[in-house]
Amino acid sequence: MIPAAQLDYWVLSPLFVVAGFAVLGLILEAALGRRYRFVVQTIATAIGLVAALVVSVLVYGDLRTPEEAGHVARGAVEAEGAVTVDGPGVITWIMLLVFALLSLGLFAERRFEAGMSPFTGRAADIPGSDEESQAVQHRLEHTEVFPLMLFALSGMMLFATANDLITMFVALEVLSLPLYVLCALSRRRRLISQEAAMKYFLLGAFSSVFFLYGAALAYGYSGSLNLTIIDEAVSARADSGGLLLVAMAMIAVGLLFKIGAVPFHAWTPDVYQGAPTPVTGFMAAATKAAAFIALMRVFFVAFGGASWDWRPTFWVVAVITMVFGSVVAIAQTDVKRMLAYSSIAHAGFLLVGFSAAYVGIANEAVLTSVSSVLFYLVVYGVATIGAFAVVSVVRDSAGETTHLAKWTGLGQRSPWLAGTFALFMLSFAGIPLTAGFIGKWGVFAAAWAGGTWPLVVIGVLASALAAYFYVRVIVLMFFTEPVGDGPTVAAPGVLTTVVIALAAIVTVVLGVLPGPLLDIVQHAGAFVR
Amino acid sequence: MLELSWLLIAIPLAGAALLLVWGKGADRFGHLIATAASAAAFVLGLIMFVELIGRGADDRSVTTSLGTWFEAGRFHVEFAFTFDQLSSLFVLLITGVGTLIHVYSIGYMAHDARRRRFFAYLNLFVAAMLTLVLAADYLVLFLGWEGVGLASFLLIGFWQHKETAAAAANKAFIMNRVGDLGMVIALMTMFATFGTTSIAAVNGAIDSASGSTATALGLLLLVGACGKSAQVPLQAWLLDAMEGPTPVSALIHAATMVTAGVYLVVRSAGIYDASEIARTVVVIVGLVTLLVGAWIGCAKDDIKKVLAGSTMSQIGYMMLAAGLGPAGYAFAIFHLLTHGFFKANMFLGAGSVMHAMDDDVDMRHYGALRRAMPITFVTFGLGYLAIIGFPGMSGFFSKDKIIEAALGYNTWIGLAAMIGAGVTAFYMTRLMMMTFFGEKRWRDEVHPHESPSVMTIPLIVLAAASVLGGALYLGGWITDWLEPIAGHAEHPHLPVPVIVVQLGVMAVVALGVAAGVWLYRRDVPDRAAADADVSIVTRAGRHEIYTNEVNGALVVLPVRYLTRLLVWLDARGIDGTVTGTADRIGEASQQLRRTQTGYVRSYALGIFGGALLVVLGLLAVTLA
Amino acid sequence: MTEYITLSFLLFTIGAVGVLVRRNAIVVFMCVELMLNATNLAFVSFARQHGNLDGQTAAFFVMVVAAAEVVIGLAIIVSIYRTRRSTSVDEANLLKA
Amino acid sequence: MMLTVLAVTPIIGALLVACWPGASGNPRLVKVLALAVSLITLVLAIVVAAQFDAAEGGYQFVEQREWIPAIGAHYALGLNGIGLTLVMLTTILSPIVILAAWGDRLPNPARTHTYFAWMLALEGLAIGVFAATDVFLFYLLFEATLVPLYFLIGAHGGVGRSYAAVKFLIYNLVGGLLMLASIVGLYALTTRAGESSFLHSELIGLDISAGTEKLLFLGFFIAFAVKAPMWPLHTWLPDAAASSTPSTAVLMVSIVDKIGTFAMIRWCLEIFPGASQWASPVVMVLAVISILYGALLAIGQDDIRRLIAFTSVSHFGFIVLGIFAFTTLSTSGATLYMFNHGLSTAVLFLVTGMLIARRGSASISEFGGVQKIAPVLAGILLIGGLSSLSLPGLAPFISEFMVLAGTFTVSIPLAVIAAFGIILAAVYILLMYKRTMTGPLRPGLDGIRELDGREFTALAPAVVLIIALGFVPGPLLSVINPSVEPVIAQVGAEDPVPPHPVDAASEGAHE
Repeated sequence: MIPAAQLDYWVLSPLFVVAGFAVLGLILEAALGRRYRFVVQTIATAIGLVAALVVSVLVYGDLRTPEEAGHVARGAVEAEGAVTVDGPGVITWIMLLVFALLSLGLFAERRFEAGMSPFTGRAADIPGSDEESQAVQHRLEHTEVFPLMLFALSGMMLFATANDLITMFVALEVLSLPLYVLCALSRRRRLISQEAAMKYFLLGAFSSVFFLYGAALAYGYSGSLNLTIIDEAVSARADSGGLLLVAMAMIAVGLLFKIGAVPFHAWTPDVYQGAPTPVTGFMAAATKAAAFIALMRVFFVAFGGASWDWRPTFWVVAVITMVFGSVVAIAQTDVKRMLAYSSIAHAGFLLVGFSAAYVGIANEAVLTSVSSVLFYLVVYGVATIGAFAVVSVVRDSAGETTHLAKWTGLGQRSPWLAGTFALFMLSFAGIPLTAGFIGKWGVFAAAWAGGTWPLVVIGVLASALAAYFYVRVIVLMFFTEPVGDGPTVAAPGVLTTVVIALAAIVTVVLGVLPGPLLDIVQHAGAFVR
Repeated sequence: MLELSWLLIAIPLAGAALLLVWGKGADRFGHLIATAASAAAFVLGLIMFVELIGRGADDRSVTTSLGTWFEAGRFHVEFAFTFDQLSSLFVLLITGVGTLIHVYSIGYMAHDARRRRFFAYLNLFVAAMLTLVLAADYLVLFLGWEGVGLASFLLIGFWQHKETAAAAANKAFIMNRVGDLGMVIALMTMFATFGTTSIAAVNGAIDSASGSTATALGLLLLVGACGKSAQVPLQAWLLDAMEGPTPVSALIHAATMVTAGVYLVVRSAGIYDASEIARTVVVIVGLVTLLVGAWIGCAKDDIKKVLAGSTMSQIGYMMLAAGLGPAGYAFAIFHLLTHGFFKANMFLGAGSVMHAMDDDVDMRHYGALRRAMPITFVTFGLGYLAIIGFPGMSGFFSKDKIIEAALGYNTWIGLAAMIGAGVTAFYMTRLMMMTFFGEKRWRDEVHPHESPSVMTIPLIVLAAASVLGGALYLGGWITDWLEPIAGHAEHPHLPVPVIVVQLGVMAVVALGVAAGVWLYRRDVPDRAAADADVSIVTRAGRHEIYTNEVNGALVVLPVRYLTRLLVWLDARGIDGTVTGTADRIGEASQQLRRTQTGYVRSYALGIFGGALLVVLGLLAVTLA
Repeated sequence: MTEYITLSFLLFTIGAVGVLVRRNAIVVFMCVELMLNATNLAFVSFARQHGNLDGQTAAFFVMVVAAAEVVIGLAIIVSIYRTRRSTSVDEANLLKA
Repeated sequence: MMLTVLAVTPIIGALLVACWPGASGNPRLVKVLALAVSLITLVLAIVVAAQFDAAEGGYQFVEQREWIPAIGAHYALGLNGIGLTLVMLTTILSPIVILAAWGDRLPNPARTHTYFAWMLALEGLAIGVFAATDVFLFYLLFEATLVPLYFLIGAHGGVGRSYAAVKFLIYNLVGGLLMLASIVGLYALTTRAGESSFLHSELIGLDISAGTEKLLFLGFFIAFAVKAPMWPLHTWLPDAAASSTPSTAVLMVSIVDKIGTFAMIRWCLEIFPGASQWASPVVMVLAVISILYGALLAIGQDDIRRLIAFTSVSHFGFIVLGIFAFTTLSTSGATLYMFNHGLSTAVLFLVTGMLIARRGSASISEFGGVQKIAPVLAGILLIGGLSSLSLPGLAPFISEFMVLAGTFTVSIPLAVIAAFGIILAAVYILLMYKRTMTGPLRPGLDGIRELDGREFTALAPAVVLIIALGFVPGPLLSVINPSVEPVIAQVGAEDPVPPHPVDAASEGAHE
């Protein structure tokens, strides 16, 4: 006779809301006629996201500080130990929801494709076949993308707060599977879209197995999948624990794959380029965030006791990732690919903040590894979505023109668009007075405080390297005369405009007045175990 | 009244500023303003001088400060001027001769479109030169020092459209900079040692410092003096400087600026008294220059260059005297003044000749000009008698005194100086013969004529001065006058009685004159013999004893090649490293992107390998 | 006991190698499934070792997830097959560098 | 509040100029607007200077409020004499530069308004940099100045502008980022010491272990050495100068580069005195190398703008030498030098720029005899040149002498070697003048006009200042000295006492 699980539904409600609206989306899909689906789905999704957002904020307000915690911390382990609803977790929820809302704007943009969504009309059609053209004629649209997005989102939210390896694995799959599908749904360039989906799927499955095997080994070592209990086992260990080490390594592989760290990065450029741009934006921002928090949660909570065993390895990974990403990005000729490599480089910078494992000073709100990474994820995510939004606007007759050569002279043609893109680039490069600078500053500060100043020095040099290719784009857009007719910029629809504008505003405001947000992430405190 | 010394400077400075700022509007009367300014300064100077004579010997030095120039930390410079026995003489020389030359230039530059600017520069020069001699602080002196340098640069290069003129101007300025380097280091040494650069203070406190400091200061200042006064080894610029309009040569490169070096040495009497070594070096420099200058003077056919060589040589005399210490300071100044008169006179005379000869400077095209231009001939002749030291003429006293003092110091040096006198007599005679005597050698289209009175009157005045300048020595006035500054000079005890020395000098001079007359009594060819068939001595003289070549080989070329080398290094080496690094990174990028093959399986391999590495890494960290 | 772990490890490795060497997308995918099952084996045997049921439950979760994965995976592979008339993973490399 | 207003005025002006309706269509309007803004700023600056109490020294017009409490960053402004000097330089040069820029032929005339907007923005940021007393704020503005300059060079420059712009940016970014690392380190230190803070006043008191101090110092110093620029980190300057408009070049060399030397005093010397002492021998040697190296390379240039750029390398050598000699005389001299060099370089860049614009070439060998047809232009070029070779009577002489004399009391050899720079200076300036201005007029130059009214008006103030300050530097020095003395004290150096001091009384007395 198994007792019914004790659940505090209130604190878990954001998860339920998102998942619930996802299911609702499916029902609508079945119930509604085609003419209304798109609009209704959009609105429903929006409502769901906003609702979840509101709830999350309220939940965050209700988090209370656990008694024993020596460090600033808030929240508690919920759902029979399966989920931890704590400061960083809930903030990640909010962050993800915001990203989702922004991306929704791009998902629902119908301006560019003659009043149709950026997704293929009928995924089943063979590219270039007459079925496809018929689909276009009948103005078919896959409105399932919205529920899919919501499912992925729910997976991410769970991923970030799972306190138990198997829950984490499930969450990992729940977030991945919808994304695999979404990647395949590009309206233009179907071939590379499908290819991207396949690569993402195969590699994703492959790496998640590593994660799972790691989980199995961890279970073998500690006799439990619960992070808290694993932590006890790890802290209490006497031997060097070869099994534990392998477990950590395997789990790390699964998570590093998701955040796109070298040498597990290879999928990133291909998938980012192949996937429909709105999806790319969503993936780049949200997946990285969720995966990074999960990574930190596992390694701080479960393996915190062994941090001196794993830190050096992560230092190396961080350095390789920063340098590789920055260097390879220099040679890229496709905007989306360049942004992909840049996201790799950023994973490196995030790892710098993470691998210092700086937990701060007892009961004082300072920039810890967690808080700095949280801040970084926000500014990076917003700028990324904004950047991809701009990419989706720069088009010619054949859809988006992502080849850099086509971007020459964009500055003359449409200074505002180019200006905002330049702003995002500067933010990525970490130029002061943009949010990116404070972000970098935060992770470096945490790293130095964590006692790894050589990482900081390498980091700043790497970001100089990175600056080079961001600057190159600006040179193309502003200093180079357009070759031939240059890019034709489609007048962005309301939604996209709003998204770009919001992203730009956030980037500037967080660059000039980062105080409030920094304050929040600092008081979010450490992970609750 | 004596507190007005700043006004002496202000007047010509205002003149210069006015002419430059006013612009074309002042073209018609600019020269008059300038001349008036110079004259006004002279009058003021004269009044002040008279007042100074009126005072007692002990308070004949009046220092007035316009306030602090600049200060920081321990450093403090007063913008102060001293009007005393020494500077007053210079004031009169500068403004007096200066004014005459202004007047002369009115005629000489009458047809030059840029006459206004010429006069502006002249005024600027007068102001700067006055600053130099009135300065109470070495730094202020340096201000004037560079000011005259600038004026000289502007005036040598006045005819800028001539490459040669511009080049000569640059050469003069840059060679002077070498001297200035010495000055600057001297200034720094003063500050480091005494915490001040006030002339009086430094010379007063010099005894408290070590002898080596005094020597260092003496030598460094001498470097500066060599640059300004065209003393060996920094003499090379003076002959090129003759590219400037003749009045400039007369004023700057004969009468005043080039003698600044001598002034500096005398002004720094305290320092030189404290260092035997420094004085000796001064003597040697003076002596060498004296002979070299004379040597060059003998070999040149260009009338102005002959005079330039002679100037070098005469300044050599002054330096020599100055190097003798208290025994010679006064005579140095004495000769400086008389030389100022007769050399200016002769330069202006030469200018008048050139004026008549359509600016031809080659004496071989002259001849028999005494009839064509009597006034010029007579005045020039008087100057000639003065410089060779014809008894009774100013040069006779001043040079004679120096030679006596030199003999008293060291017989050989004295003798060398005597020989110099002989050579001087020779080349000046040569000049006279070639220019004014013999048969006419000029082409028929030239019609020599006497210059207008605006040019001849200054000649006459200067000629008179050249004749009467010796009066300064009446009753040893000048030595007594300068005693507070130069210190007391006890009479040199010579190996032979003074009269013998004087007769000796006269004999040598007579010899020189005779040689000159004899060699050039008959017509000279109107084209100089080629270098090949003249003696090595002549050839060396013509080439200014090859100093330009030496400088070129030792300084100019090395610097040029060093520069080229560095330019190359900067592009290849330093910037090369930078751009090279960038290129390397670019290549690395191209290489690395190849790892992105597009094959899923290779990606999977990456993940698999990465997993292994991470495992190994963790194991290594722990088990190591 | 350790034999089971060894076996699961071997299976896992075989699966991994299979992913690396096989060209056919389906086969590659099957290899992934093999790895998943290897993991299940590990879970179960560890559960036995520790004498608690967590591992066993985990295994069930894994199976479910695997099933879901199959659905998605096959869908993608099929659609690719339809466009390219081939399931060779090596022929899909438009995206590179 | 005063300083905020002063710094924000030009930035608001920049926004105005950029967004003024129809600005792109009406360059005339833009130009007038920009000039007006810069003049207003100048007036404000003069007001500030008038209220500044020179004798009191220390920081005045202090503003301070919490900005990013989370990391202890403050919005803190304040001016001491040194800062004021450079703010004045900035505000004086800006109108000159803008007026001179009226005639610039831009690659894309349609974007004239952005050109002037960026200039004004740069002015505002520069003022902020000189006034910032919080190192975090300072760093932000310090790096932010790169952006306007980057666009000024890259978007409005001449041949090879985008290469030069990128080179400039990356070069400076690398330096800046190293400084960032050091600032992060400071943050870690202050946090560990209790309250995290970046305030100048707080950092001065901070006790740092010698090793760390050296590390942090290097981070700062390299950034400033790139900016200054010092040998061997100078190679971005010639390219940038050669492919930007004259006005941009002035803003870059006369103002932005001064941030480097200014910051050496404010941040290196004052916050890391120990490390500064430790580094000074090396730095001084590097400075002397810069002096001679820059001069020699200047001699070897054919492009006038590159020539001037290299002369600046040489002059910055003098400034750094003066700063790291740690004597009141030399450091005051260095500060004064910053001001004077700003003026003389401005004159040189602008007047040669006008010359180049007339000929359409910057190559010295393409000129000759210009003096004949454009005497005023030649005259101003000569004055600029003479001030650059520091002729007594012109402003730079005083500062150069102060630097040398101060250094001499610390290290005779270095001072003497550095002094050779004055000969080389004469060579590079006079050769340039001779080749361009004298001799027979080169064919193809007959079209060259004399300076017109606007150009003359732009140049005249600088020329007048150069001459005036050559005789009466008093006002500036009276502001600078009181602010320099505490710096020297902070470094723990004191001026060497002359072995045989002469007390003022005996001065003027005769032996």
